[in-house]
Amino acid sequence: MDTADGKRFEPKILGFLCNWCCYAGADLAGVSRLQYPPNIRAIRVMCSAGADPAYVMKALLGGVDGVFIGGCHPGECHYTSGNYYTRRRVAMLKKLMEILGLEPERLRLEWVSASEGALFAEAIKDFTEKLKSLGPNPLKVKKRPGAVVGVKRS
Amino acid sequence: MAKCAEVVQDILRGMLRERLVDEVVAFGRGLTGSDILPLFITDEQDIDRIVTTSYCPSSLAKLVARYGDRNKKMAIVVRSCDARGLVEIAKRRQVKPENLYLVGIECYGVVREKRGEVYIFADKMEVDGEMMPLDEAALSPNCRRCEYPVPTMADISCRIEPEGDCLVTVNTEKGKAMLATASVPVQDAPPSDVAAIKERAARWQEKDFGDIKRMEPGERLDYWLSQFDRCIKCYGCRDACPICVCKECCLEPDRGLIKGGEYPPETLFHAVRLTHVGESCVNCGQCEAACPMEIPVSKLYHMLSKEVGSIFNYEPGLDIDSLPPVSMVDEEDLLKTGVDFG
Amino acid sequence: MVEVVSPFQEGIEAVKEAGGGSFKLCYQCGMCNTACPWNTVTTFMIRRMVRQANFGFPEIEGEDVWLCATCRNCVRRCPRGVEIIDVFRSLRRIALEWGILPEGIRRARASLAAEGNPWGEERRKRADWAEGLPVKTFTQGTEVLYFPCCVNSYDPRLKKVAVATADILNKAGVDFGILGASDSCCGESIRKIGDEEQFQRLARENIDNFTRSGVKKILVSSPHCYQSFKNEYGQLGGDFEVVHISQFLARLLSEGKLKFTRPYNKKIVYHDPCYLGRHNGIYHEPRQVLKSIPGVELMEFVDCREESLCCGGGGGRIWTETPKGQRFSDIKLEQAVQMGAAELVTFCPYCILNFEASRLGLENSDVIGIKDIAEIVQESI
Amino acid sequence: MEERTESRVPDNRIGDVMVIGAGVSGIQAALDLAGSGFKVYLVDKEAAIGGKMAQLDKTFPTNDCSMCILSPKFIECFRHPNIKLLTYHEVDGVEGAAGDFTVTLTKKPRYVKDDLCLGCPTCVRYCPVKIPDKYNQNLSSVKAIYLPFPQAVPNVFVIDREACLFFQKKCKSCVPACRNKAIDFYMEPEKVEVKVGAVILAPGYETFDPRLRADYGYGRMKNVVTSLDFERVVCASGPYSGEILRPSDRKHPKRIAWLQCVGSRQVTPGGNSYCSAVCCMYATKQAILAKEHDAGIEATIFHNDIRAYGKDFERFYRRAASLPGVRYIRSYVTMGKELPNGNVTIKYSFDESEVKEEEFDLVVLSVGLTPPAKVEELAGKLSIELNQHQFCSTDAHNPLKTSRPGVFTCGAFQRPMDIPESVMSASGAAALCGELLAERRGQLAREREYPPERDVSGQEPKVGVFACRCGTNIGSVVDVPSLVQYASKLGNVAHVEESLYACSADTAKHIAETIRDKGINAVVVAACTPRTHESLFQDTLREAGINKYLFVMANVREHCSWVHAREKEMATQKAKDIARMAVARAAHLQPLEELEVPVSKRALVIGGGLSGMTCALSLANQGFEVHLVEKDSRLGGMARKLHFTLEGIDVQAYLRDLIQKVGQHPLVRVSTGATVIGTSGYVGNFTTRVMSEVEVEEVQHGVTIIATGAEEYRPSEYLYGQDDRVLTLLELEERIAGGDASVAGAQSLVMVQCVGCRDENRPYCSRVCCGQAIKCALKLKEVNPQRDIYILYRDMMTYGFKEDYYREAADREVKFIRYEPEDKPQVEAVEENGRSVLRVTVTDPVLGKRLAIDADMLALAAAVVPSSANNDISRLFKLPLNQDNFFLEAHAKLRPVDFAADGIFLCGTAHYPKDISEAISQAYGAAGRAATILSKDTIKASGVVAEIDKEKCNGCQLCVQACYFGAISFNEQLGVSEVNPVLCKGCGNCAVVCPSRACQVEGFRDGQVLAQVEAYV
Repeated sequence: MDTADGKRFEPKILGFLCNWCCYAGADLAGVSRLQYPPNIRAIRVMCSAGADPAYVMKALLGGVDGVFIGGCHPGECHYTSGNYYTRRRVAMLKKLMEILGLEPERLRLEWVSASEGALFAEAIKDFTEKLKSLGPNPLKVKKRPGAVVGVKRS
Repeated sequence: MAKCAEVVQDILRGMLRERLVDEVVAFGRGLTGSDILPLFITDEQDIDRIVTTSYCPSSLAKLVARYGDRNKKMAIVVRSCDARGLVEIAKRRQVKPENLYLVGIECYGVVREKRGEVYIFADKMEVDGEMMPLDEAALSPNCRRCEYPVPTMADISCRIEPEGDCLVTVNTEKGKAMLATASVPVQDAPPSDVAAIKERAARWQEKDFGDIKRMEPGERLDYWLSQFDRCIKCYGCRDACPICVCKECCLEPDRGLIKGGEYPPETLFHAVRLTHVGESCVNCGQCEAACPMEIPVSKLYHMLSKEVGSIFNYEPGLDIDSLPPVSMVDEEDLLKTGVDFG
Repeated sequence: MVEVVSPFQEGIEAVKEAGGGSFKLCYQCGMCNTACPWNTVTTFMIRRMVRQANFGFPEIEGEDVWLCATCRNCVRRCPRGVEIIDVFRSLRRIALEWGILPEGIRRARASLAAEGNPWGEERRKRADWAEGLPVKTFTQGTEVLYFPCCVNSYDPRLKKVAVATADILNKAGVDFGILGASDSCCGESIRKIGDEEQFQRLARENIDNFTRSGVKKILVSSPHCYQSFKNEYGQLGGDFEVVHISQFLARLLSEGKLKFTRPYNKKIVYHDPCYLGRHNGIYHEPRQVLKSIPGVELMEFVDCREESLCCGGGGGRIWTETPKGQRFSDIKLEQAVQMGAAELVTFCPYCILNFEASRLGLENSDVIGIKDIAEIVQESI
Repeated sequence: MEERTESRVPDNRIGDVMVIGAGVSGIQAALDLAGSGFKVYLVDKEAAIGGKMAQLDKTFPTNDCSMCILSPKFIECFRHPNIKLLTYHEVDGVEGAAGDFTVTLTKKPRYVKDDLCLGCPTCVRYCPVKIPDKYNQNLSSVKAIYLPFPQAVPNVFVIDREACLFFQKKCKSCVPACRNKAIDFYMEPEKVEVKVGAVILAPGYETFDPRLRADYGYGRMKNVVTSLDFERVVCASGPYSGEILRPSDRKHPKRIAWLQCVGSRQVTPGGNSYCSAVCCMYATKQAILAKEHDAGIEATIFHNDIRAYGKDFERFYRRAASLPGVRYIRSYVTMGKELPNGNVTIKYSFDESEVKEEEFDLVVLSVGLTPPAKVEELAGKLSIELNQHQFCSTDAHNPLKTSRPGVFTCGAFQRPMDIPESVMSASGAAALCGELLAERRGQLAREREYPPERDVSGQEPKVGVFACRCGTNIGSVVDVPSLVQYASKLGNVAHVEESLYACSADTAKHIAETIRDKGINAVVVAACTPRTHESLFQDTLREAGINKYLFVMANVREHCSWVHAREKEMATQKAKDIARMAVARAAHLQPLEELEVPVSKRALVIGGGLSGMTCALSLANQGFEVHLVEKDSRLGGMARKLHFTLEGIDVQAYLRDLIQKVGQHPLVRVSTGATVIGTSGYVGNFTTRVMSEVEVEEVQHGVTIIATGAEEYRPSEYLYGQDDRVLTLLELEERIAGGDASVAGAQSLVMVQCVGCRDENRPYCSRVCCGQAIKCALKLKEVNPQRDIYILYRDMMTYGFKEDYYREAADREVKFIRYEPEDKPQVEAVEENGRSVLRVTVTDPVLGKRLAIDADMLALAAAVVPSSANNDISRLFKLPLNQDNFFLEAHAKLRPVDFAADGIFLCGTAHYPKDISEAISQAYGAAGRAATILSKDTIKASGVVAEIDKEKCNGCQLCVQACYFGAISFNEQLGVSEVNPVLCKGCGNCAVVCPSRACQVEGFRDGQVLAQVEAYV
């Protein structure tokens, strides 16, 4: 999909990568020189559970086209169960997005272990493609009436 | 309807008298006699101010959590949404369930506006003693969607019959003890037939949620943005919400999440509320009732909680032992391998 | 459908008994194939032949078994130390047992058996080259036996080398003699042909002859004679001091017994004979001799010393026909011409035979000369 | 800097251990020893530490930048208070005995005073003399006064006496250029004497000089280079700045050939009979690198067996082989000619049918590894013996022990080996020193001192941004100058600059100075991954006197330049975004405190096989308590099935001895028939529940060692399980050892290699089977030389000195037949002349025929497969497994026995298949690494822990149940939850469930993460 200004639409992806698995997997993708689209900006979190819904929503409502959360495979969480929490939260967030009118596909959770550089590259490639087909985050183009700066609440 | 109130009052009075509880919390008439207010009663004499009308403006759950002394034993007159709210905040350790004695009143809805003394029944309503067909439009939207008229989570539940009789069901051991203090004999009621209410709830849920769901995603987004655009960040929804029990809310301007001093607030304001109550909304409707800008927030939260509940097989407020589903994991999680829950 | 075969124990044993047992070491790296000069002109899969030997079905019926010129380039490079020449020697031995052999070799064998030389020449004429020269017959007490090689003894072109050698030795005052008709071929090449019995017979004859005559020190013109006398006769009881003419000349020069009086103003290129170089490690002395000749401008082939391309004459190839286009000597001579060498010089009669033949094949055979270094030395002293 | 002042302090020349040779293994040994309470002298004859690894561009199979992973170690050595670097020193002799050695050395004159030289290159400009640059393999030049290489440690210049004009014509051009007056032409060699208790020899290796075999054309043909030359060619800091050019005309070669086994696997004069063990992989790496530099390059690797026998090597090889334009051709070659245009022709055996001559633009000789230069002299000075290959002669049972007690060896001086093995052996040698000197531990060592921490509270953020080019790793893709320009305009940024290697010692020093000088209070380094380099830069912050947590790494290499190599513009944009996000985060950082926690001085070793026992015993000998847990009822593991080794060790006798020593050691407690059922805690303080038949016991321990071993694959192919005559190699060995009649009577025996591995299911080589097959074959031949033995293989993995046994087996007429994976041998049971035989048919690629062999017995080289317990252990201890289900170490190259989780170590076949001597080496390695923790009384816990704001907590306790580690408890009195920072692992799960956001993880506070999000949005 192309945007109005004639440039090819390049989705903006924010990543929350768990330090132990997915961040390491992304490192491995680098070490292995596996090429993938340059659309993701990663934030390293100690555990995928650290991808707080508030952060995710902040990004999505701020116009980021997709949020990627990468965690350890079930049973491999460095903290035992953080990824299970993540999975539950992501399920809730997807519902929330759907209700608000944001495509739930804009939020993606993947399990990527430290040895799965190829999987990481593949996941980003795939997610980028998916987001390209979805088009830009509508919130990016929606103009909201300017907020009124009011009196500060005491 | 006096008979009903009398039975309830009688039980409460007995409990207070027998020192089974230190305090009674219920809606009742204010000192002027016309307003219906939440009351914290420690004096037996005040018991007769208690009413069981279907117009009760705020959530007792929230009040108990905020103003009650959690170490005191309290009898609380609750509708099911109040009771469910209390169950949810009990999970969040804001009340001690062992100190709560819940006197449930079967509730088929409250009216949006006060029109004298109103009693709602499954299929009819009584306004100032006059029985008439139920005008669903008069009901609060959340009540129309409510599928829990019977407060089964309370220790006892009282059913008000159109004829004014009050039938009591004992739900717990604690309930038995509570009834033992009553001076009038109370008979055990046959179970209520809630099929009609479930049908009504389904119909209204389908309508309220369906209206939204049927929109194209973009349309839906526009709809909500236009709703949120009216927000004046009065925090009314939050303040009224029984689930919002934080000492210091993270949506306050100095907490870094939401910029201070501007309205409408960024959409994140609503999103964060959603993520916080989405797993536990008991559809009490307090938020929407509190909203001066008539943003249909209750519909939003209820809708999300139904969706979330359907994933995790979780119904807020019914079972005190099951934790909010997004703040816990259980054995079954360990067996699932995919990235999607389910 | 590929052919199915079983390892054939008798075949394996036969090759082992014939002396080719080192095939077992081969790890099939293919180095031999790439090192072999044959593979620059045709296809010669040495590795496969070694492998066939390994499983007891040596390939002896085709021509390939006779191709190997025993130049030793493969052996030199074989990382596993497979004595590939010995493998071929053993294969040929088996072939001979079965009576399979090329015509030229058949003739050489017959001649060796009858006359002690492979060229079909008469034994009694063996010393004819020295007729009229001051060359005495070796007797008890003579210091050095000069053994000119069958080629130098009979071949009209190569006789000059024997003559030149005798001339030099005389000028240097060396006490030497020849045994003449009682000499037999050293047997080096017939051994490479796989005719171990004939080699042993020739060797014994020579050893007996030498011993009888009281020979202690043998001077040879041919690296092939050098090879057999020095490295092979010992096992048969022949213990002599063997000196190649290149070594001998180098020593004479360093001892001052030989002095050059005439400059030899030519660009010359030296060809390392396989049996002098790769087989016996003599690279230095020939060059030392050449460099000491005034006027000589010595050039080197790109592939020199260990890398030297074989003339194609070893391993009995000297007795067989090599089709045009497959002659290494042609390639090498061409290189020499292109380098602008006036003469290609060397120290081996086989090489000279081959290079002379190649020279005649040139469009203009005068562009380059072929010389044994002894001839140059003779001219310059 | 304070290091300089330190070096002026007179050194009393008494230490615990001297490590001779400061390559990667020497450095690792020194760091492990220094980290476990010993004072170390690290000696190198060169002017800088680093050895050969410093010359490498990338390392296989991860293609990690060699300098990037090595130079942090340089700095660590340089900064370590217990390591004294003696560079440019030659050892003259070692007197005395174990525990009390006197080493005499000569300090060679640098002609530059190391206490005055600042490492600035001013002098260079004034020097008129150019000399070939050894570091760049003489492919470029340096001046006669030079720094060995850009990241050199110590960062001190040196003068080449041979070339310097002062010594010929009294030229003094450089002298006035040096402001610090560091140049001194009148320096004389100095005698130095050092007393130590133990010596570790790590002199490394030399590369084979291909001039010794003229047939390779090296030195004669311009475009024939060695592999080490090529390393420099591809390296960004190399002679051509990372462009692949060829020497003759500096043009880009398109057709590059690699010739394997140059100087290796050959008994011919000048060559070495052993396999150099690393060349197949480095050639593969170089081919991949060449393709990365220029996708149009055609890479051809001429070989005979690709020895991809190590961890993840097979995948690496497959990856290379699948690249377009990459060919692996199984043929040794002969050089053809050098053409006038500089191209070289190569003759190779093609397809068994002809010899092809092909033209190449550049030829790389994969030169082998040889013993270090002047090795005999070295051996003489140290009175140690050398083996037949002139490598170090080691104890048959312990590859780390030399012939002289108290002198240990590690690295490639043992035998040709790769980097991880060198590192393992280094830690192992450290463990042996620890055993010898257990009582001296801690007596000479001292703590590192840092300048006091500057209080930055209340200050406006002043962020310093340091952008690394990482040679060409980042710089060739990301426009670093534009990144710098961009970063300088970001809010709160006080300083920006770029460097070629941010991790080099001089840059680190410079960063520290800049932080100090400019009052920077938060630092962003835009470079590589924090997972490898964060701690290095954090240390730099401490050096600079600010809290180490005021640091953010912007990963613009692994996450950017390496993965977006073809989209330079987009990659630059991404790098800017990443930097912006990092700066935003940095501006919100706060200093954090680290808690000091006591260390339980006990190790838990899981697995009582050879590795586990060796490790346990070494730790016990070092004075630490050990609890050894074995799930079987007996100790010994897989080794119980082994009876002899290629080198002739009696395994059972050795095992009996080991079991006895373990059993009798007062500090070792053994639980057999026991499994681990639960574990908790953290480095220094683990609690593990061990269940045995009699009880469930709680073990308190400071470190955990995973030595759970591996298993033998149970074949389903080749009639195994259907016909009694089909065995695995291990079963064969047991039968040989047991004098089994069926084996004794077998006249014909076939072995099939690679059964169950190197296939799609298990794309790895089991490493030990080729040696195992040869070992059995030799044993069988020893008993009956007449019997026929056939080994059906794919690539003979007889790496290192094992190659000699391969040849010996061939010499004993064991027949080797290579098969292709797509045409596997077929086996059927048939009657032949009334005799029942196993008929094995296999295509011989050279013969082009199928061979039918009638065998009395068939032995299968069944794969070594990961232990079935791995999944459980992995889950229990939260340890990652690799794709093949072996445990995944922290870093394939530099931390081969560590896990990413602190305090847990790995050894033996749980890591990857390995033979006995390798397992022993790694077991000592794990012991050496574990000792670095057990030797400490306390360790610091990370500052990244949760904190709960009492004012905001509403006591909902969702965090309490969300914390898996029990780190949060509810304070009834205050009605709030509280974090025990010692137990907290900083995962942040509590913070996310907290509706009030009263709970926050330090370093990941809302403001900090949201700043990053906002910076991107």
